[in-house]
Amino acid sequence: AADKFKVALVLPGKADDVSFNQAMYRGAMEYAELNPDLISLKVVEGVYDVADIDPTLRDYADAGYDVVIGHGYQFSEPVNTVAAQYPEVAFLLGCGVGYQPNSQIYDVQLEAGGYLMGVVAALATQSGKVGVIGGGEGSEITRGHEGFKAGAKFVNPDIDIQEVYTGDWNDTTGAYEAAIGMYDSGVDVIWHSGDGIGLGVVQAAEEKDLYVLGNVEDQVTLAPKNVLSGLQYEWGNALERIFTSIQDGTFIREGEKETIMINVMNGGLSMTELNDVKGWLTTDDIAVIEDVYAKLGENAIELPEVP
Amino acid sequence: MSNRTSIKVALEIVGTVLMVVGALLIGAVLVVLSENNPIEAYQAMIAGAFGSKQKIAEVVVKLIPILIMSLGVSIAFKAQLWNIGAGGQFLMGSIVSVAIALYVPVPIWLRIPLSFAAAIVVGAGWAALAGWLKARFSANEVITTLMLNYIAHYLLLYLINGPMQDPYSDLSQTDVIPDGMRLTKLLGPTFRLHSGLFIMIAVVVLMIFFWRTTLGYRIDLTGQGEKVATYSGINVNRTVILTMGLSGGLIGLAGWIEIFGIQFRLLDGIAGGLGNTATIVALLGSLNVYGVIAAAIFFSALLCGGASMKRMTDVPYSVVDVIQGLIIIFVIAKNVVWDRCDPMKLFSKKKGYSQHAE
Amino acid sequence: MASLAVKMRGITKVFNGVNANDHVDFDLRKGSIHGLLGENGAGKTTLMNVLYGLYQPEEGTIAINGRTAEISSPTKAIALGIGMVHQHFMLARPLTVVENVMLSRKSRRGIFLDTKETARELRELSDRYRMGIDPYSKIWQLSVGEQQRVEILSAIYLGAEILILDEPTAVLTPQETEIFFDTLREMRDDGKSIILITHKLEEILSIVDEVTVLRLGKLIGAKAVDETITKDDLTRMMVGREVLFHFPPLTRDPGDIRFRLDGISAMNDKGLVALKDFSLELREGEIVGLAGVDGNGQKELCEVMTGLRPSVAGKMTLDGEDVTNHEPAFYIQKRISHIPEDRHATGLALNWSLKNNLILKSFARPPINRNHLVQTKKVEENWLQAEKDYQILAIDGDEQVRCLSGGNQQKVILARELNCEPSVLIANQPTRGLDVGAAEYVRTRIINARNRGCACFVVSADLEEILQLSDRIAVIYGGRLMGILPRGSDPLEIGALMMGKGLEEKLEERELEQQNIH
Amino acid sequence: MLSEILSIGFLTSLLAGTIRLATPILMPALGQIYTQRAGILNLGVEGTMLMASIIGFATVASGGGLWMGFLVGILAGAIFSLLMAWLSVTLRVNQVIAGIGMNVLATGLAAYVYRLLFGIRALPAKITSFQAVDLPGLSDIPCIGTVFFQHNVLVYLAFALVPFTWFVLEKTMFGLKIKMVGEHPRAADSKGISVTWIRYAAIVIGGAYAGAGGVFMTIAYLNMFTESVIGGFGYIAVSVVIFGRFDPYKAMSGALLFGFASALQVRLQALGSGIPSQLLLMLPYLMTIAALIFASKKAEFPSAYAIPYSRMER
Ligand SMILES: Nc1ncnc2c1ncn2[C@@H]1O[C@H](COP(=O)(O)OP(=O)(O)OP(=O)(O)O)[C@@H](O)[C@H]1O
Ligand SMILES: Nc1ncnc2c1ncn2[C@@H]1O[C@H](COP(=O)(O)OP(=O)(O)OP(=O)(O)O)[C@@H](O)[C@H]1O
Ligand SMILES: [Mg+2]
Ligand SMILES: [Mg+2]
Repeated sequence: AADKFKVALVLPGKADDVSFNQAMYRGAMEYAELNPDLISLKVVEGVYDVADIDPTLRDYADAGYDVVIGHGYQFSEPVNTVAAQYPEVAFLLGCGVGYQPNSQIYDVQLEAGGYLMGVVAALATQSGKVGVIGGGEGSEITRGHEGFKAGAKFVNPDIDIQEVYTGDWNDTTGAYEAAIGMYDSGVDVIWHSGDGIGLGVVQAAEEKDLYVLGNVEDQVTLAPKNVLSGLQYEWGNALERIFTSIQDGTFIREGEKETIMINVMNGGLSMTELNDVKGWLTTDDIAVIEDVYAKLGENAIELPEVP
Repeated sequence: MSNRTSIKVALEIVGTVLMVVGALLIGAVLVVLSENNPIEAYQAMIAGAFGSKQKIAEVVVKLIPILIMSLGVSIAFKAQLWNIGAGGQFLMGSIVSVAIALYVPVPIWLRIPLSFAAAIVVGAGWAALAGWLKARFSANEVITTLMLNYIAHYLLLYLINGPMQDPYSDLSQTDVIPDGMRLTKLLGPTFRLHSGLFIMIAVVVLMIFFWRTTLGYRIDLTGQGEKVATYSGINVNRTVILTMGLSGGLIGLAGWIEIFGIQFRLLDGIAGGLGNTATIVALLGSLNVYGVIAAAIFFSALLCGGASMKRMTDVPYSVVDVIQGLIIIFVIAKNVVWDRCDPMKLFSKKKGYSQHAE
Repeated sequence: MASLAVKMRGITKVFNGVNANDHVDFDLRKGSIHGLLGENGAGKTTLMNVLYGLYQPEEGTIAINGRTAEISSPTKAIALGIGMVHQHFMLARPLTVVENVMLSRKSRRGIFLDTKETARELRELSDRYRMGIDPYSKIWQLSVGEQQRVEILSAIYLGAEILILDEPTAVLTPQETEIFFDTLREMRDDGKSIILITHKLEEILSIVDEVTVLRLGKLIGAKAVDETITKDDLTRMMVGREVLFHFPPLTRDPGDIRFRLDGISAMNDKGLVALKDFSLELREGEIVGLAGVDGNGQKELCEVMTGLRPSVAGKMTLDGEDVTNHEPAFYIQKRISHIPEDRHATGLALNWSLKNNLILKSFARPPINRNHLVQTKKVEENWLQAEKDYQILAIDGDEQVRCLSGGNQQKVILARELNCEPSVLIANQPTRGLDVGAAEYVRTRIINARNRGCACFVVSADLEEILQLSDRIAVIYGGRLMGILPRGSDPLEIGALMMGKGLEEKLEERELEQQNIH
Repeated sequence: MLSEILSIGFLTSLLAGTIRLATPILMPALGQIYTQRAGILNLGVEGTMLMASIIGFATVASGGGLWMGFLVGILAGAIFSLLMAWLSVTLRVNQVIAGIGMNVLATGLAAYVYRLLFGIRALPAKITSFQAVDLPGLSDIPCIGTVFFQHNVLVYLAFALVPFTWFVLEKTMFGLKIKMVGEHPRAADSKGISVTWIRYAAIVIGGAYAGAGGVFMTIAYLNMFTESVIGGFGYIAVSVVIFGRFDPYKAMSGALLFGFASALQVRLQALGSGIPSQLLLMLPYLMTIAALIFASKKAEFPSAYAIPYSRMER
């Protein structure tokens, strides 16, 4: 049909980074498949060079795309400029700041997920030492890590938490080394906040035969004996909401719009099922987890604020 | 003579074109393998570089930092100093530009020249550091500049997550610099082309004269060998540091321009591939100002074209890198093959061995 | 004519358009020493490179010991029993003598090195020809003369029956040359055939059996060398004109002291003492020649005098002003010119154009440079002037010096160093490797400089040259001044001093003085 | 915190990590000793490693077996480096740009091949990598065991190559020829040694070692391929060679130093030393520079370093 939405998804990273990019890629693909006569999707990868973002967005707007998704906070500035010049095109911005009538920010409430992972880790650990490994510091990753610490502390206030940033989203090697280091020092459960690095952590867990908590994707198949659980992103429902608003014309409007979040409440952020091979979690532990999970679902938990 | 040179230039161009075509042909194979139509792909590429006023403006936008940086790099290379630290020097330049633009409590009109000068000085300092290490400890500059790249990168990461982080969000970036400071857009708001262009032109003009200046000669001579340079009354160590400084200064300047013209803030990924590109362009242009200009224009077009080919077709992003790599290799190969089977012979009657030695 | 070791016919080698060799015939009798003469660029090295398989000729045939041979590579040549000692040493300085030699031969231990055996054999051979080479010493530790011997040693070691020597004596002292020639004679008597390229005619006359002369790539002729032949005959064949061998002594007395060295000491690159309180004075309008065996501190001395090397003791004065240990630029300012020993690495920027090499030292100063810009027009004029005054042969001023013959390269340096009306000229081995024509030319120039009142200091390992030029002759040995002799002193006496005669006495004297002082 | 750092557990873990991280630098570095000794500066190592890492990995993933993959990786490295040889020896182009060009090419090619073979998938292709060899007795000696005897076989291979490389360079004709060609190509030529051949050989061997290092990353260190799997090891290796003055043992210490710094850096982060992560991340690079300064002494570069040779020029 002619009235199909032409959608362009611009990814800063690779569509298979097992993380931020991949989650959105999958979400968008699935959504496109579900609504074949609503949207036609074009994906471009590896637009990391900030100077290249502006022309990219512009290109698509010129080429008659109706929706352009800039998936990453580094798109904020370009989206704001370009959106202003193409008022009829809808721009979606992953995280980031600033808003235009025709732009909409979406984000993941990783602090919630992190909190949940913190709780699981703290309950599972036998040594009283847990760890969290991330790629680049900043935005939702930092929030996730804070959430993790809060969750762990909630279970056991004087738990020992180790934290490492590899400084590079894709430094699998560094993450592996970091994880090995943590495990060697007695940590027995690590949550990784995604990206190429996650893979390194999972591998380390497998080698040391200890637990790891995944992110973004259900990673249990990566290491069936060692992936205790993990988070899963579901951008589909965010997109759902956005596109309906686009269809019913409520998308483009003046004034402050609140960020469209995927979180535990709306099921955009879910916990993959527990795979406690070692049986470290007692039934009450599991009860606690369920409880926290539920509470997060009702937004009944006070989550840490990151300035 | 002039007529001979014009023939030579013509031949140069012909050769380059041939080589580029060759590279594109191989690239086409990959395009086909990935089930895409090479014709469309390359159309997209060309359109992406010259398709519209907008596109051409974008090529120039890219050209500004690339040209300035490769001219900077070529200064060091001329003295046989392998400064592969352009990326780092660029970052250092950008960092202080933003720092001053945001934090120094003086009126805006004063912050602009201040940051401008600071960017040059800091870029120069960062490179001169490597120069000093070489002069003082004979620490190989290939290593030091490389290491300094990494260090500058992590310094940036530190600043955008710590002291300089944007107070209004939790994002890893600084606040944007005030509107009043930004370089004016030359073709109106819908074009990014900014007045940095004039700085670039100024730099080019300077560089055209540079190799005729005392300093230019001194640097060139230092590159001819430590012994002959010293013999000619040059203080080699001092010149090494100075040369690196100049080189880094220009690169730092490029950093300033990018901040005030395009980026407006610090965040990861502002350097992009500029460092490597500058090195490549400088050498493709065989360190000669006009050569570098040509190479820089060519490369900016290539980058823009590649980017839009990535966007507008389903050709995998990787193919663009492959094509770039091929082009680089083919073109350097040309320079030699060309000289070897010297097509000039077709035109010049028997003459001595002057063009023999490279 | 049965026993020809080498028979080359109609050899033609073209280098982009230039006939380096133009239908050259060349015969080498078995068991003879054959001289090959010619100006710089005449084609001697090229011809020999062809014989050694380094270059492939466009035309011509080669027969070795009567059998025609296709010499496509040095390996082939070596197999045919041809050995070559190149004009510029072919030795890797960081490696040892054996390592350098071993390479040319299959190892007896297959892929592994057979260092021990080779070293032993080398030592034997070296003893046999009284060369005194330690196979295990690193090349950079050896004097030029020793390196020369290493080259010859390895050639013989590789079983060379035909030995090509390209300007072997250019770097040897008379004494060394004598020893070297004895060795050659012994080899000849062992039935080896030797080709000797040299620019020194005395040598041709003293040792060579036959001589072949090339000019501009063409064969001029070949003849047997006997009493009847004189230097002048050879010169005429070579250059096609007479050449001066005696230069006018200075007519007016030298002026007052220009440059004074006072107890100068200095280290060499390896940090060992190379100059031991060396004192000397140069007067304006005189030529002081410094005789001495290569590597006795001449290089260091010249470098100290031009700021390229610090002195650790003593003091230098120029027109009374203290000029000890300044930067090179300072001495250039003071118009102290320097013709360095190492033409290629120090004296010239090989990849630079002729024009620019002429202004190496002056591009920062007017008239070449006006308000920090080098004036291309001035540079061009400067070049044209030099080309005219010094008859530099080149296509144009933009040609790279790399492409010039050593002779022309030397002229470029000369032009540059003499143009600034120097007050002092320090010339280290100014004619090494140059043909008689070029050498004469350089020497005349130095004489002229002197006559214009310049204080000239000529360092040469070539005693002949010293005797021709010097108004006073200083002799150096082991970094010490052995004595100063007047013009026309007895060569033998000088030679003796060069070998260090009387050093002991001097040391004793010194001690006595010391005691007297206290 | 200091107490933790001094704890045996920390130190053993740290040293084990050091050795692990040194390996992918050491392998290519050893190879580059041949190459650079022959007078060729090959910055293309990074790309060579990347190509080998993907091709070797693909081999294993398609059921070729680990050793097969290792060999194929080595082969890939050797073949890719032929490009460098052709450019720098036959065409005599500037070696710096040739190297960088190769890296650009490899970056694209590797990613392209990976996509072509594995497509875009939810979870990355994964293989079972070389496992730590368990040396009965040795491996379970308390600390020593953990530090030295719980690595996979390729790690040992890499360190075994150190004396081997030394031996080849110092004790064989080939090694001597390489040195000669790097020092004085014209002399080598006139002694009947083919400069071209030796330089090709030296570059290809360097490529093979680099290949080994590259494939090590994907089938021994990690068990998957990512585009940034080499992450600068190639460049570091080149530095390490210069830093180690072209000597295998010094190069090894260089690699170990870098490995140590990297391993220390992550562990310090984990222990929550108040220092910001990004500053700790600088450590390896700062240490390298520091080491250069202390090891200050003119590195005796081969005289013909990075200079093309032609018999026809002087
Ligand atoms: N490598 C080369 N490339 C181009 N031309 C060359 C080369 N070598 C020699 N020629 C040409 O051959 C001619 C003879 O050179 P050759 O080296 O044989 O002179 P020569 O007799 O050895 O001089 P000299 O006495 O200075 O050694 C030169 O004038 C030059 O034109
Ligand atoms: N790269 C080159 N290209 C063209 N001609 C060359 C080249 N190198 C040397 N020649 C020619 O070879 C001839 C001899 O050169 P050569 O260096 O042997 O002179 P030379 O006097 O022997 O030098 P030296 O004094 O250093 O021994 C010269 O005429 C020069 O023109
Ligand atoms: Mg010669
Ligand atoms: Mg000569």
